Amino acid sequence: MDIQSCVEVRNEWDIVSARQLGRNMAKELGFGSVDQARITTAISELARNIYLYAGRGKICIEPIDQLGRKGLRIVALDNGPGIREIRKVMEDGYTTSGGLGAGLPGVKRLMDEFSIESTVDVGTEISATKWLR
Amino acid sequence: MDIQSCVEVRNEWDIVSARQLGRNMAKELGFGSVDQARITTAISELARNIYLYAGRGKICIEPIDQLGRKGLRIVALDNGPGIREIRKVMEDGYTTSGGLGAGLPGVKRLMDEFSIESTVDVGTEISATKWLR
Amino acid sequence: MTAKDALMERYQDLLSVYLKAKTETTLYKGQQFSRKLLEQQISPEDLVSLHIQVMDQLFPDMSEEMRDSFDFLLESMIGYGFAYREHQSLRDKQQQLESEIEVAASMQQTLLLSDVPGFDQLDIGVVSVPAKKMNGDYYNFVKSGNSLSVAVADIIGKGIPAALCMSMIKYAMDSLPEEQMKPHLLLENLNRVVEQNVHSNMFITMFHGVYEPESHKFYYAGAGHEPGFFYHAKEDEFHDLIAKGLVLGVSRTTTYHPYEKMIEVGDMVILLSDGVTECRTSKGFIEREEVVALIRKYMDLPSQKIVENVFQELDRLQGFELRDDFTLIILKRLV
Amino acid sequence: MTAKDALMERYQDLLSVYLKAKTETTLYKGQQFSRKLLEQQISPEDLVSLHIQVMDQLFPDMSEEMRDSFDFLLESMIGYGFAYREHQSLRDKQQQLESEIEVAASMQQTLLLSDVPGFDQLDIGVVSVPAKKMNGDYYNFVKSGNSLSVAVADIIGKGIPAALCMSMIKYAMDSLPEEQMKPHLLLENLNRVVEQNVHSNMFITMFHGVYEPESHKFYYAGAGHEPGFFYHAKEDEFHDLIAKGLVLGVSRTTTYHPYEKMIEVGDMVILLSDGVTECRTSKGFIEREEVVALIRKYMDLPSQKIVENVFQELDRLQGFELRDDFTLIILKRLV
Ligand SMILES: [Mn+2]
Ligand SMILES: [Mn+2]
Ligand SMILES: [Mn+2]
Ligand SMILES: [Mn+2]
Repeated sequence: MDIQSCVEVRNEWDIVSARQLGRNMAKELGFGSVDQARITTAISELARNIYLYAGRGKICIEPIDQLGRKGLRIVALDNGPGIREIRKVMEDGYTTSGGLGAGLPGVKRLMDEFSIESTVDVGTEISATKWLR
Repeated sequence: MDIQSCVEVRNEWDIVSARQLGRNMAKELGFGSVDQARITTAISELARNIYLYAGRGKICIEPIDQLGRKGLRIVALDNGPGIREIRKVMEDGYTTSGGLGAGLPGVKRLMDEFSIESTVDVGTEISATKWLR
Repeated sequence: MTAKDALMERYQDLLSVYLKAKTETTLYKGQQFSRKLLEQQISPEDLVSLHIQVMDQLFPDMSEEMRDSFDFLLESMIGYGFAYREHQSLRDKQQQLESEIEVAASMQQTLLLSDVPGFDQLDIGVVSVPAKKMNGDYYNFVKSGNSLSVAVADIIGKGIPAALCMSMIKYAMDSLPEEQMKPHLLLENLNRVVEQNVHSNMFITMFHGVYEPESHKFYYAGAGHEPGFFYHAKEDEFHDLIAKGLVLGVSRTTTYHPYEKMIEVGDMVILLSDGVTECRTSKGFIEREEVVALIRKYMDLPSQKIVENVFQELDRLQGFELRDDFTLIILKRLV
Repeated sequence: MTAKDALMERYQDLLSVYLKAKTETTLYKGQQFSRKLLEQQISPEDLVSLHIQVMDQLFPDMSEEMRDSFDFLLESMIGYGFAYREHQSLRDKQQQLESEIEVAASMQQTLLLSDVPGFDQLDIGVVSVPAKKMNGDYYNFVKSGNSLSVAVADIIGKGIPAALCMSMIKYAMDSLPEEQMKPHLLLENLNRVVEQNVHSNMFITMFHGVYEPESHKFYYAGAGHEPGFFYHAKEDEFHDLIAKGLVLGVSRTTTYHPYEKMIEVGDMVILLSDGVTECRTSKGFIEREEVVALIRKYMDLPSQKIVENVFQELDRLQGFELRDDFTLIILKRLV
């Protein structure tokens, strides 16, 4: 399958569009309401990160089917400053304090799979997958 | 004021009686439903401790009024083995894992005031107060 | 039936029973059920979702608005799911850190703290209890010839950095030349080591003394350390045991003043760290006089019993939460 | 209006808007609202209670059963309140522990690790990176007369206990007599210290070498340490630099074998800890050959650049999560 839909993220309202896209696809794929809420929250966080740190970028959502195992993948892309210290960013911070939101470790925990690639001055690509149980 | 009511704790069903006593008094005093639930949970934990570690004892509940400040006090008494290492018991354990329940640090956090006296081979007296806001 | 189905069934049973007759028993069971959820590491938003599913079954005719409001609650609960998962990961991390600290503390205990030596003329008692796992107080006894040397040090600061610093003091003392038996010279030597090796924001206070059994003299010197007490048996009085001097590590050229005192039969030399005198109770700091009063209370017991009893009383006064490392040493002349 | 009233009003607004038109925007606002609750350290059972109160207002005619079911949900949520409060307390504790460890680690960095010495005949490069905050690897350079001595040690174990143990090694080495310049004798001495002072379940592996610029000879000995490499420029070949010997601390009477090697212009002595060769990637442990290949890749750079590049590549291969402390040292003969 290769039906990927993307939303450009430039302002806070685009975050809502990305959520809507994700929720629709999650619903279609048959995710329950808790998982729908988790997926949209993960999208929120990724989109917010783009909006706050890269200025602009995009969120793509795609259904996946690996040998009959179905799921949904979120890909967040930007050409922002990149992350110099991935190790630090992925460290369990105190993400629920200080209004920082869930942060990347939080997103990692909400989803089943998570990967991140970032090059300074080039950009960041984060991909997160949730499998249908 | 000195209207103290007590429940003997010998078996698991007495835990429920102690909770009922506490909930009634909390309701009467005007505690909201969350605080009622917190107070009964604290009572549960204290009564369970008596039942599990001392075998028998009692839970007393009393309304308090200090210079117009109203509240409710739970007193848990037993003549059990006592606590040898109060410091250890009050340390923040990993109380929410392993089914140990909230433990004493949890009770301390649910209530506003908390004190404990224990003598080995003599017994333990725990008192915990919640103020009406 | 999956674990989740089983939970749902159980929750539905409990809720139905509760709705039929709202008893405390059922609420108690509800609470125990939530404990079970926690054991199984079920997130709070899962509990809300469980509730919604059961409500759907119990009230198929629920108004649409009512149904929608649940979705909103669920959405708002997701943030707590974050916090809950973070809690689990923090707990794992914390457990690992604590077991590391446990190991380090026991290393410290066995390696750095010397045994109380047997010494015919003196009855010696020692307690040294860290406020947290690792001790930033240090004490050391060395028998050299007929003399007994005793040191008490306090690293300003607590916890792991203090423990690391304390291990330095230990190895520095071990490698000092034998003039050790002159307390003021020992402090001067040690001061140079500390000044060279320890970070400039770390300071160490120290008291060092040597008892010579032939002359019954106690030679001592101090580097900014909390004064001990001297109990003069003949007068039945306690006095401060003052030894002035700059804390270790401030300046390379610090010199220390030599002090000495005759020790008669029944006299006591009491050394301590400020964790003893700066016990903080709900009524504020305790006074040095209160420590003296406690020592007096147990004075007729063997030294080890005295220090243990004093510790226990002060520990209780502080609600079993020491604010600082606590070290108390008593040397009582027997013959 | 109290903070709680304000929250209730806000939640009521959000919920009412949502019930009128179920938009994603309102759900997003709901999620942001819950973030605000978390910031204000509101417990999850408080959120449920907020929801109930708002429902009471929005649906005054709610059926009694519906109303009761909320009470049951509230009761079941109390356990999560425990977990949530415990989380806050754990977080505070953890933050404190981590700042302690931070301080201790920087003490370790400044006190225990020596600078890379300037040495005319050799181009020296060093990286030593702890897997966690505290380093359980140790390296040391000492210039003595014309010679240069280099030590690499690895404490078996990581984290705080290893760091404490490492500080012992440092002070033990500092206080060793001057025969330091004979590696096998240094190890024998150190072995006795470790055997005496270190807990029997702690072991230390060590490599020690001395370079004599007059003879261009490298004398070395090893105590169970991961073999380094020797690069022979003339043949353009890498060989293992093997020095057999028992790890420190096992038996008081261990002796060590003296080794020596001629170093020619362009030759390299490469010392490391097993954190370099036991890098674990998603494909399993890397091979020693891969480390050699990496060194070869950067061989024409200055030594410091070589070790840094090798570290960066291996760090990336492991997803930036070192499993073990990583120490890599290169000595290249220039003239
Ligand atoms: Mn201290
Ligand atoms: Mn102190
Ligand atoms: Mn190691
Ligand atoms: Mn290693």
